[in-house]
Order: sequence, then structure tokens, then C-alpha cells
Amino acid sequence: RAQGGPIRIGVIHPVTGALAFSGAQGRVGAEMAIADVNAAGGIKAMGGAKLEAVLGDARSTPEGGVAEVERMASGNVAAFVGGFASGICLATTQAAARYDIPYLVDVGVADNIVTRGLKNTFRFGPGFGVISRVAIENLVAMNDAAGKPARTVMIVHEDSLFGSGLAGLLNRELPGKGFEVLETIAHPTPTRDFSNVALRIRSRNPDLVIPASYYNEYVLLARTMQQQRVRPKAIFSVLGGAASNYRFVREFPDAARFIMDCNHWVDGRNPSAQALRRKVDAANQFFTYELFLNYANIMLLADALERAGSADKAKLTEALASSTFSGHFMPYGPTKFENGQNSGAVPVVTQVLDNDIKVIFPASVAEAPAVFPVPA
Amino acid sequence: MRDHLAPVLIVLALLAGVPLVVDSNVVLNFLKVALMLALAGTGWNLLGGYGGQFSFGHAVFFGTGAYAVAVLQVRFGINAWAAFGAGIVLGAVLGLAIGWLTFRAGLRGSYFALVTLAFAEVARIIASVWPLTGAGAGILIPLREGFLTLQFGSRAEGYWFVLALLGIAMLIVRAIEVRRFGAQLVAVRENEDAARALGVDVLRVKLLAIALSGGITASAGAFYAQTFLYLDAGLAYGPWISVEALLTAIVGGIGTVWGPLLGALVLQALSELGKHLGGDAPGLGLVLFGAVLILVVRFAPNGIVGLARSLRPRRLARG
Amino acid sequence: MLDVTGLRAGYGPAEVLRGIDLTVRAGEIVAVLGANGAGKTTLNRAISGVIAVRGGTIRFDDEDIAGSRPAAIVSRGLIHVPEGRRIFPNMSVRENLVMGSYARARANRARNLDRVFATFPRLAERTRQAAGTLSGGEQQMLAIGRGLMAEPRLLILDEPSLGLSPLLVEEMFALIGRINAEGLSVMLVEQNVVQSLALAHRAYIIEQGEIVLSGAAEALAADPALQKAYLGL
Amino acid sequence: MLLSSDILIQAVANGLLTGAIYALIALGLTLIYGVLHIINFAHGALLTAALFAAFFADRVLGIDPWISVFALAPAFFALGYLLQRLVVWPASRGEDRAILLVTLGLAVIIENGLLFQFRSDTRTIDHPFGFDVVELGTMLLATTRVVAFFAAIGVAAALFVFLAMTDTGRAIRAVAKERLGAELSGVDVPHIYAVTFGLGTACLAVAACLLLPSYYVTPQVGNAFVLVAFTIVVLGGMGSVPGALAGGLFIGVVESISGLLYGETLGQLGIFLIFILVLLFRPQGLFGAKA
Amino acid sequence: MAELLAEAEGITVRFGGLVAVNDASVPVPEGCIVGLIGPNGAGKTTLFATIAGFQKPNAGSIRFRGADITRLPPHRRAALGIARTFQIVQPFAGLTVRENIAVGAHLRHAGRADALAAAEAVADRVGLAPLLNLPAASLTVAGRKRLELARALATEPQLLLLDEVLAGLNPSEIRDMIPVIRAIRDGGVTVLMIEHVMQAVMALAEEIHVLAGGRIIARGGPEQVARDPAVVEAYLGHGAAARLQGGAHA
Ligand SMILES: Nc1ncnc2c1ncn2[C@@H]1O[C@H](COP(=O)(O)OP(=O)(O)OP(=O)(O)O)[C@@H](O)[C@H]1O
Ligand SMILES: Nc1ncnc2c1ncn2[C@@H]1O[C@H](COP(=O)(O)OP(=O)(O)OP(=O)(O)O)[C@@H](O)[C@H]1O
Ligand SMILES: [Mg+2]
Ligand SMILES: [Mg+2]
Repeated sequence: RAQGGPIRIGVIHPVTGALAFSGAQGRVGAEMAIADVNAAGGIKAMGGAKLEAVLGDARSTPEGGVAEVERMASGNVAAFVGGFASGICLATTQAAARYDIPYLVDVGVADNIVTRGLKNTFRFGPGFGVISRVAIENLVAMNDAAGKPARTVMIVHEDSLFGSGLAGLLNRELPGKGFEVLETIAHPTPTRDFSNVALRIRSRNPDLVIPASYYNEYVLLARTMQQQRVRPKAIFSVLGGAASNYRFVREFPDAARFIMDCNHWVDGRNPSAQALRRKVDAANQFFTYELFLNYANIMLLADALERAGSADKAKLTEALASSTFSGHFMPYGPTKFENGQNSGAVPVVTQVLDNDIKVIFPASVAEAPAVFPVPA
Repeated sequence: MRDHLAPVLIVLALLAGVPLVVDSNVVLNFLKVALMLALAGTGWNLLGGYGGQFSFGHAVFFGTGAYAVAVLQVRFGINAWAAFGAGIVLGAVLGLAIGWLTFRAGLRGSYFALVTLAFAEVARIIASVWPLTGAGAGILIPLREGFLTLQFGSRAEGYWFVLALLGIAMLIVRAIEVRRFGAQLVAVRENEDAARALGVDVLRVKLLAIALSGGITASAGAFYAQTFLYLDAGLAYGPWISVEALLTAIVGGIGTVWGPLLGALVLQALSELGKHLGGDAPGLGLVLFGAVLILVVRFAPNGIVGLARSLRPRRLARG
Repeated sequence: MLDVTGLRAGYGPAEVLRGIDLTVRAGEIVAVLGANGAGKTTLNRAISGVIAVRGGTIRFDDEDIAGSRPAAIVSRGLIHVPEGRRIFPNMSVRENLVMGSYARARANRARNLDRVFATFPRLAERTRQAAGTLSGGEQQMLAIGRGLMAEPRLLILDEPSLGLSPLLVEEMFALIGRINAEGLSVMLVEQNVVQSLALAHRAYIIEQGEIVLSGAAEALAADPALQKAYLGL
Repeated sequence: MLLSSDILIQAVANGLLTGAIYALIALGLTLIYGVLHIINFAHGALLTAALFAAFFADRVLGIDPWISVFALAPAFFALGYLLQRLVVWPASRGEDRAILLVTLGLAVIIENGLLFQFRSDTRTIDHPFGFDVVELGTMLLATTRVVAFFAAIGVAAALFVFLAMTDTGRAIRAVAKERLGAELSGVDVPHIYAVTFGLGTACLAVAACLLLPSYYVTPQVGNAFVLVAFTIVVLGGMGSVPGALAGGLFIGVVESISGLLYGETLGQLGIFLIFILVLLFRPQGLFGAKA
Repeated sequence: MAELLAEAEGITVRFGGLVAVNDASVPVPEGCIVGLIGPNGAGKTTLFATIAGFQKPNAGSIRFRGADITRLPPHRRAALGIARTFQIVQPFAGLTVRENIAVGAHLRHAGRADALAAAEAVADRVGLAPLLNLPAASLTVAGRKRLELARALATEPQLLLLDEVLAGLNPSEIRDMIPVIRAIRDGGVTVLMIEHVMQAVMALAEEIHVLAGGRIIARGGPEQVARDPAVVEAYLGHGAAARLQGGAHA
């Protein structure tokens, strides 16, 4: 590469097909971060070299992602960021590994993405195991703190990896922690109608409803529950599309109010997080976790480039593996990769309060106290 | 009879030489995916193109081949090659089962098309809830490169493998074309009653065709699983796979040996072209792809093979 | 009434009609005869606009209809009862007949239905049967009945006696004579040479897409060449 | 599991409400299928387009979908008519398998054109009756869906009468099976094809306007409904309007009940198992004529 | 009389309320040409369909070479040596004439080359040789009728069921076809034919069965049947009867 030329970064997301919304959000985050890095003077250790995004569309399939990896690898990218879905990430990391090009997984929560021994693969955010474990811990802790108002639970989950995995875990863990799981309802994505689910919830009248669904279904469920006058003591979701989505909060403030979610989220008190939030609002975009996780990943990559002082694959991989990056706005502390997984990464609990999304747990990063149980 | 196979063998040999002269992984990856689609399409074509039984659900075979190879390795520790073979057999057996249910009931035409679509959906739903297939979580084949594990280190090896599969499938189709079974299959496509009157056991012919078809398409699915190493219900049984299988065959030239291969290459190229022209704007590339697809249909109504034939001086029918 | 000059038509690369000249005058029955594949059906299709005309003119009531769409030609009262019946198999006998008055004579639908049922009592017995399950001969009756529903001014019949029992053939020819007597012009394509010539006023013989012989029916029937070629005498 | 009869009855009611919308979508499909003999792969994308149209009518022009339906139905009739006349017919030249590909191409274009233009956001409208319910004993039925139910039944009935009683309706059925015969009866075949396509598309516009108050819009949203609609078309008998209606209601109830008993995921299985069973024992569909 | 090759016995077929064939029996002696005539809608084609196995009879049985084949599917009957043509022709429209016939020939010839050679030989016999390479879709009605005949012949049948294969031919063409059919019989194939073209039936058939309203109303030699008042009344009409009488004397 010519000295002083831009450093090319492969930004791969599913921007067409079924996952288009999340993919597009992720792309926006990565592009914003790259613009910010460049505006701040580029990679100083490399003479102010600029970052350049090479955009790729995985078309919502693994093979689509791999085709992009191949194309970009032949176009000399220094690293990859993105993937979004676990299935895509599994395929793209593996393809990138053949070239030893470092790959930063943005969301892809499947645990085995980072347990396959691929030296090039790094995940900054928490994996599924951690998220679900922390979600249960947090739920129990919050319930205890509030005087155990919730005892009975119904779980509504989408039927792919994340929803069914979580439902399985909840069913195993919750009974030992003083909860009774009344019923577990799986639904496909998309589901056209939630009337019956609401009906069943109404008839069993649980204290707590735990939905684990993607955005559209989540919204339909919440709307239908409101319509059918189903009012549990709390709705506590995990990675639950709508409870950490400003569009939902804005469009259905009544249905969204007081919903809690254990999810990837920024440390809301962090100034750079607030700045990003403002910027996203100004750009008329929605501040979603796909967006800021990608942003954070680019920041992490920029830091590694600074330390490596080179875009060389081996050096960059080494710099990532030894990264102790703390200039991000996630509530994780400095990064520390163990077998490619950032061991400090944890989710937090957010709640819809005053038409905004606030972190309410753990206390160390909480912006507001939890409202639990929900006032009748 | 040898003469009939010669053109196929020559083209296969030429394709086999590609990795020796081209060392772009982009090209090899492109070809590899195209050949995989051609393989799925060749299976579809045997039943749909020659037999006239349009299936909208060939994903059911693709997915079954894929899941078989994954589940047998991961859950039962069976060797990858054996699992691959089992996947093909399973595809064929499933074909027999579906064929027996549908053809026996006299389903044909669009009814058959929609029933196969329903079978694919049933398979997708089952795979998304059955623990054996990993249910919603999907199933991951552990990454272990090597000949015995059927995971190829280099792009070229994977390419040759799928080329070999496609070659076998094409030779099978070609051989059928020039035999009694081929004539009967085509007769069934054209007019079942007339075929029956001429002593064709219509049910048997269709069953044999769907079994072969299922097996061939299952091999494409097995290859998919073995290449990307991860499967979930949507990837294995998604409706788009069924569409691609029929698209390659129809665009290339239905009921011809070459159709699926040409169709797959052209469609993949169009898709790349769309992507290229559409730039980074999501959707634009696919809009162009759709538009070109319609133009292809407009100007090559009998597929690319048909177009090529009409450009050549009229040949007397094969004798 | 119908005046065809220099008509050329065909399918794909093959030209089937190579310059046909033919007239049907008002009130006439004109028979068109010829061997298999001579182009009789192709001639009918070209006249009724189903296939493209490649040359020549077709004048109906002094207006050129070559190149018009079939629907427009039907509206003018030129009705073609096609070879092979082409009835609507999924619809009832009655609905088939009603479809006959789709483009013409809607107002007289009820009256014409009664007339057709009077002409073909067999159809009256089967008004609700799906047309596709009628026997071959019954389907032929239905096809003609459907054609009559449009109150044709010129009726083109393509092998109407095909597949009918001798008794019905007899009746069919009598029927054609009767409707002609009521003022309808008929162009009759037939293989039943003897009876056609007995009924028709004039006749044309087509061979390989060209008219090779024409004239008064009686004269043709006596023509030794024709007797040898078409009557098997 | 214990289920009170109250719940079962409400589930049946819910199923009927959903089923009516399915029926409407299936109606469009069955019409187009019946005449063009082809499965219109663009149906889902056109439904999506209709939903977008209804959405923007509401958001930009402030016209409630229940009002805008009176403009959108004719507009989509025209759209369907023109698509068939200007795209599908010329490109396919009436060849079945070419039509299949053309509609597939159209689907890709429409879906991705919408994605390109409007991005993949999920959009919803805030309907004045969006959260209202009709209370019927212990049942709470969403007002919007009750309205949709009656409207859908009305449209199906009107369509049935149209096909059975009018000349154009008969011409549609005639062209379906015997093109040459219809041409020679004076039917303008390309026109009838286009009318049919237009009617099928207009059904989608009605469905979209009824669906929108209780649903959402994304560039992929139509597909979920069309898969079910295919099932309904076969179940009811291809080309049969009463079949589509009965099939839609039936599938709605089956989905609802089996969803209630086995969960929504396996409930989907219920639909397809019924479908396969029907095909095996009554291949011509509930209302279909024997081949 | 020769031994019976095939026999339809007491066949009844109902379609809903309609009795299309009503207790009809037709014996077919080996080596003969047997005619089946009757008014339109009499049930002739339906009776054929039961013999060839396309239509299950509600009552009655079909025997072939003494064995009861009532339950055999059509393709098994074809293998035994029963071939039929369709009144409403059913060509393999997308295939050439040669390929059409070869499908029939494949019943007895596994090899492609053999089957094609056999197809050409058959085409020669029925006068389709010049059209071998044309797509079947481009044949005229009469051409399709010949094709029906050729395909059926190509299966090398012992019993050939011909459903109005002469319809649509003009008198001289019919005259040309008569020896073809006779030659088929002379080649050892028994023929059962439905035909409305009386000249041909009279010239060819050794025995004629007359079906009307689903019942056999008359049977016997051609002359005898043509004179039968019931047949004249129901089927021939007086004009045709008169012409036939005239022809017979000429
Ligand atoms: N659809 C078609 N495509 C191609 N060729 C055709 C088509 N229809 C007819 N032909 C050819 O055109 C020629 C004339 O056919 P046409 O049907 O007009 O004959 P005809 O005089 O009506 O014969 P017949 O007495 O058998 O009905 C024939 O050689 C036939 O093979
Ligand atoms: N599938 C069916 N459903 C109902 N009725 C039928 C069916 N098939 C035939 N028919 C009726 O059975 C009767 C006998 O029909 P068939 O075709 O056997 O007559 P045919 O003697 O061959 O007459 P043609 O000389 O006109 O061909 C007819 O009235 C016909 O309408
Ligand atoms: Mg003709
Ligand atoms: Mg008959």
C-alpha cells in the first residue's frame, strides 16, 4: 500500500433482505465512527492516515457475507467490522480467517462465534451466555430489591436462536430462583397476529411477562396486550427489540411505558455517548444498539491501529488481542480479549421512563431508579 | 452412447482447469456458489424440466441434505464423507416419500407446485423446533479443515468438489435423456393420459424422477452445509432456495442438460452486476437485477439454451 | 360481403397461405374444401384475426379487417366456430351459450337461447352440465350454438360435422340450409365433400395454400378431377 | 392443559377475524391464478406496496385508511391493469413459465425499490380506533379487525356475484380455460387478463387498508401473508372465490386454535398439515371442480 | 368364429346420475375388425375407456385372453397388448412426430436407437414419414389422428382401439386409410373401432355393435345392422341409410 493512503475497512452488514433494518443501522454506526475518527485527525501513529469504509451487503445470508469477505480481501482491507446475525458472523469470520484478516463481530451473540479458535475473530459486545445469565441475575436482584412482587412468569419468545435459547435458559434457571414459569409460548418471525398470545396471558394472569422477540413482533405483542387490557406487574425483556428502541417509544408511548429490557446499551452518563446520541438524533436516525455497537467497534479498531502503528494484518491482530481500550462509551470498562471475547462486556437493564430509555440497573451505571412493580 | 457424454465431459474438464489459470478467490468463490446453485437447479430440472412437475419447494431437499450432513456429523459423530452420502440418499428417500404422497393422489401442475411448497414449509417449521436439528439455535459443524472432514483448506479444492458433484449430476441427466426412461419422463410431462395409454407407468416414472431430483438437490444442500458450516431452519429450508433452484433451470433453459449451469452462471453474474451498478444503496442493485431478469425473459423466452439454439442455423431434431 | 384478396399467412418460418382470393356474397353458402393440411383452418384463423395476416386484404362489408383484433371482428358479426370445438369446459352449457352473446346481440340473449335450445334439444337437457364432460358430438352442437348466439351475419364453420353421427350430420346440413334460408351467409369448411357440395352455392378448393379450383358447387361436384382427388371415386 | 370455553370461543373469533383478511389476499391470488394459470409471485410485493400507499396516505395526506381505500382500490386496479398490459404480457407473451419469472422479477423490483426508497424501517400508523375493542360477552375483539372482517366478507361476496352474474365475470372464467374459444366469442383477451390482474391487485389494496390500522409496514411485510394465501388458494380450490373465502376463514381458525394449543410456531405446522391432508383426500380443494 | 381375444361384459358406467354405459357387452374375436357405432353421447368412448383401463366401470368386467383385467391400470394393459387412441387427440405437443411415436415404441424397445427405428417404420405405414421432424403441435387435426394411430401401433398391440381416427379426413383420404387399417388387421392386430364414417365401417368391419343410450341395441354384420330399423331410427337417419343401401348395391 502506498504510504499515507487511506486504511480500508470492510464494513459488512445485511442491508437487504430480512435483516435489512438492523444491518442498515449497523452501517450507519460504522460510517459515523469512521467519519469521526477521520475528523479527529485519522490514525496519528500512521501519519494521520484516514480510514475508508468499504461497504458490503451480506444480503441477510451467510453466503452473501462470504462473497463480500472474498471481494474485500482481494481489495486489501485491513480489518472487517460487522455481520450482525450470528449465522452471517460464523461464516464471515471463518472466511476472513483464511486471510488472517482481523474481524470485529458487532452483534452476533452466538457463543460459538468466538469459541472456534479463530485467531482473527474478536467480539467487543457480550455473547449470548453472558447476556442471559446477567439478565436472570438482574431480574432476581431487582425483584428482591422491590420486595419480591413478582412470582409467576410467562415467557413469549421468537423461535430462532436467540429467543428459544433464552427461553430454555429461563425455564431452567427461574424455578430455582423463586419464580414459577406458568407457560412458555414460542412464535415464528414474522407472526401475523398476537391476539391468542394476549388471550393466554390474560387467562393465566402472570406477574411478569418476559418477551424475547424481534422488533416487529415485539411491537405487535405490546400493542395487542394493551388492547386486550393485559397488565402484568412488569414486562421484562431480554435483547427485546422494542424496549430499547426509540421508534417504539415515540410511536406507542402508552404501550411502551415502563417496559424493561436487558440489552446492549451505552453508559448513558458518558459524554461521548450523549454526544453520539445527539448526533444520531440530528441525522434523523434512531439510536439503536446496532448503531452504537458498530460505532464502538470502529473506535476499538482505531485504537488498535494507533497502537500497532501499522495496518499489517498480523500486527493489527496482535494489537487487538492485547487491547485495553477504555475510550468507549459502553459500560464495560477497558477491553480485555480472552480467546477473542471481550471479557468485561455485559448488558444492562433499561426501562422506558418519561418517553425516554434510561438505564436502571445495575446501580453503578443507573441513570434513574427502576419503576417496579408498574403502577396499576 | 459415449458420444452423448462427450460435450459434457469436455466442458467439465475446461471448468476444472479454471483454478489453474485464475487465482482470484473472488472468481473461485463466485463459481463455487454458481456451481452449487447449478447443482440444485439440475435436480429441479430433472423433475421440473424433463418431467414437467414444477416444484416450488425444492428447499425441502436442499435443506434435508444440508441438515443430514450436519446432524450426522455433529450429533452422531459420523464421518463427513459418509454423512454426505447419507444426505444424498436421504434426499432421494424423501423425494420418494413426497412423490408417493402427492403423485399417488394424482396431484399435478400447480397443485403439485404448491404442495411441495407446503412440504418445504413443514420442514422449515419442524427444523425450527426439533432439538435434533438444533431447533431455533441452528447447528454448527465444527471447523476442522482436512480431506477426511471434507472441509477444504483452499478455495480450489472446494470448487473441484462441487464441480465433481455437478458433473456427475449432469452426466446422469444426459444419460437419462438418451434412454427409455428419458423418453417416458418427457412423455409424462407432455401428456400423462397419452403416456399411460402407451404403457408408461406414470407413477413409477415420476417417483424415480423425484427421487433422483431429491438426491441431486440434496447434494447441493450438503455441500452448502459443509462449506458454510452453519445451518438454521431459514437457511436450509427458506423459500428463496426453492426459487433459485427453479430460476437457474428456467433462465438457463428448461429440460436441457446445460440449462441449470448456464442459468446459474448468468444469474450470479447478473446479481453481481446489479450489486456493482447499484453501488452501496441498499436495494438498488436488486432492482436492477429484477429488471434484467424481466428483460432476459423477454428476449430469451426459452432460456439461454433456447436463445443459443435459435441463433444457430436450424438443426434437424435429434435422431 | 366477405372479400379476401391475395391473403398470405403462416406460422413461424412456414408460410401456409400463399395468396388466397375468395369471396362470400350475402346470403350464400360457400364451401371450402381441401386435403388435410391444405390451409383451410389457417384461412379461417386469418380471417377472424386469431393469427397475423402477412399480406393481402380481407374486406368484410367493404371495410378492411385484416389486422383487426378478433374481438373487433366478432363485433361486426363475422363469427367463426372453430375446429376442435373450443368450448369452455369449466362452464355450464348455458353459460357457454351466454358467452356467445358477449360481444353482440346481448339484448336478444333470452330469445336466442330459446332458439338454440329448440335447434339442439340435446343441449336443453344438459343446461347445467359442465361443458367439458359432454360427449364429442354434444360439444360440437354447443360450439355451433354458441356461434349462433351472436346473431352472426357471416358464419364460418370449421368442420362442423366432425364426429357427428350420420343422423346428426344430416340434421347439421339441414340446419345450415335452414339458417342460410333465413338470410345468414355461411362459409363452410368441410371434409364431407359430397354433402357440402350438395348444400353449397359455390365452392373453393384449396391445395397447399392456394385456390386451385372454384365455381358453382354443382359444376364442381361433376368435375372429374375433383371427383378423383376428393371423393375417392 | 385446561382451556375454558371462553378462551376457545374467543380464539375462534380471532381466527375468523384474521382469516377474513387472509381470504381477501387469497382472493386476489386465486383470481389471477385462475385466469393466468400462474402463481403470481409479485402478490406479496404488491401487498407491501399497497400498505406503503395506505401508510403515506395516512401520514402525509392525513387520510384514514378506511377512507383512502376508496381511492386506493381503484388506483391499484389501474396499477395491476397497467402492469399486466405493459409489463407482464409483453415480456412473457402469454407463456406460463415466462409469466412466473416476470412476476418474480417484479417482486424483486418492487420489494427492493421500496427498500431503496423508504429504507427498511418498520412503520405504523396511529389509528383513532387502534386500541379500541368491541366487547362481546367476555370477548374483547379489536374494533379495527371487526371492521376489516365485515369489509372483507363484503368484498368477497361482491366479487363472487360479479364473476357469476356479469358478462365480464363470465369472460374472465371463459378466458381461464379456453383462450381461443373466448377470442372467437369476441372477448378481448389481453384486456380481460389485465382486468383480472387489476382486480387481484385491487383486492390487495383493500386488504392493505384494512390491515394497516392493526399492523405495520416494512419492505418485506407482504410475504408473510402470501405464503398463507397460497395455502388458502389450494385449500379452497384454485380459482374459486367462495373457496378462497371459506379457506381463508378456515385457515384463520385453524391457525388460531392450533396456535393456542401448541404455541404459535407449531400452530403454523397445523396449517400446513391440514393443507397436505386436504390435498391428499380432496385434491381439487374444498370448492374446486374435479380436474 | 375365431376365439375371443377380449370381451367387455355387462359394463355399466355412471357419472353422477347419468348412466353413460348401461350393461353393455362387446365380445371381440381375435383377428377381426369390430365396429362400434352409435349416436353422439351413446357411451362409446366411455366404453373404450373402460376397456383400456382409464375408466373404472361401476359394474361388469373386462377379459383379455381369458384373464380378468378389470382391475389392471392402463399401462399394464398396454403392456399386455391393448392400445387405444383418443377421440380428442392427445399428442405430446412439445415433441416431434418421431419422438411421439418413439414413446410408444419404447414399450417394446428399451434402446433409444431401436425405438427410433421402430417409430420410423410405423410412420411409414400410416403415411407420417414426411412429417417425422415436425413438432406435433403443428399437425392438423387429421395429422394428429394419424399420429394417434401411429403411436398406438408402435406399442405393437394385439388389440387396437381406434376412436374416430377417420374423422376429419375427406373421402379420398378415407379411401386411402382403409387399406392401412386392413393391413394392420392382416398383420395380426385385432381392431375395435368407433367410427361415424359409415362407408369406412361398412367396408372394414366384420361385425358391428350399435350402442345407443348406453345399451347395445343391435349387433351383427354391416349389411344387417345398416338395415336394422332401430339403428336407422337412432343413428343413421333415413338419408344415410338410403345412401348406404345405394352404395352397397353399386
Ligand atoms: N400452430 C401451428 N404451428 C405451426 N404450423 C401449423 C400450426 N397449425 C397448422 N400448421 C401447419 O399449417 C398447415 C395448414 O394447416 P391447417 O390447419 O390450416 O390445415 P387444414 O386445411 O385445416 O387441415 P385439416 O383438414 O387437417 O384440418 C399444415 O401444414 C400444418 O402443419
Ligand atoms: N366425466 C364425465 N362426467 C359426466 N358426464 C360424462 C363424463 N364423461 C362422459 N359423460 C357423458 O356420458 C355420455 C357418454 O359419453 P361418451 O363420450 O362415451 O359418448 P360417445 O358415445 O363417445 O359420443 P361421441 O360419438 O359424441 O363421441 C355423454 O352424455 C357425456 O356427456
Ligand atoms: Mg382444419
Ligand atoms: Mg366419443
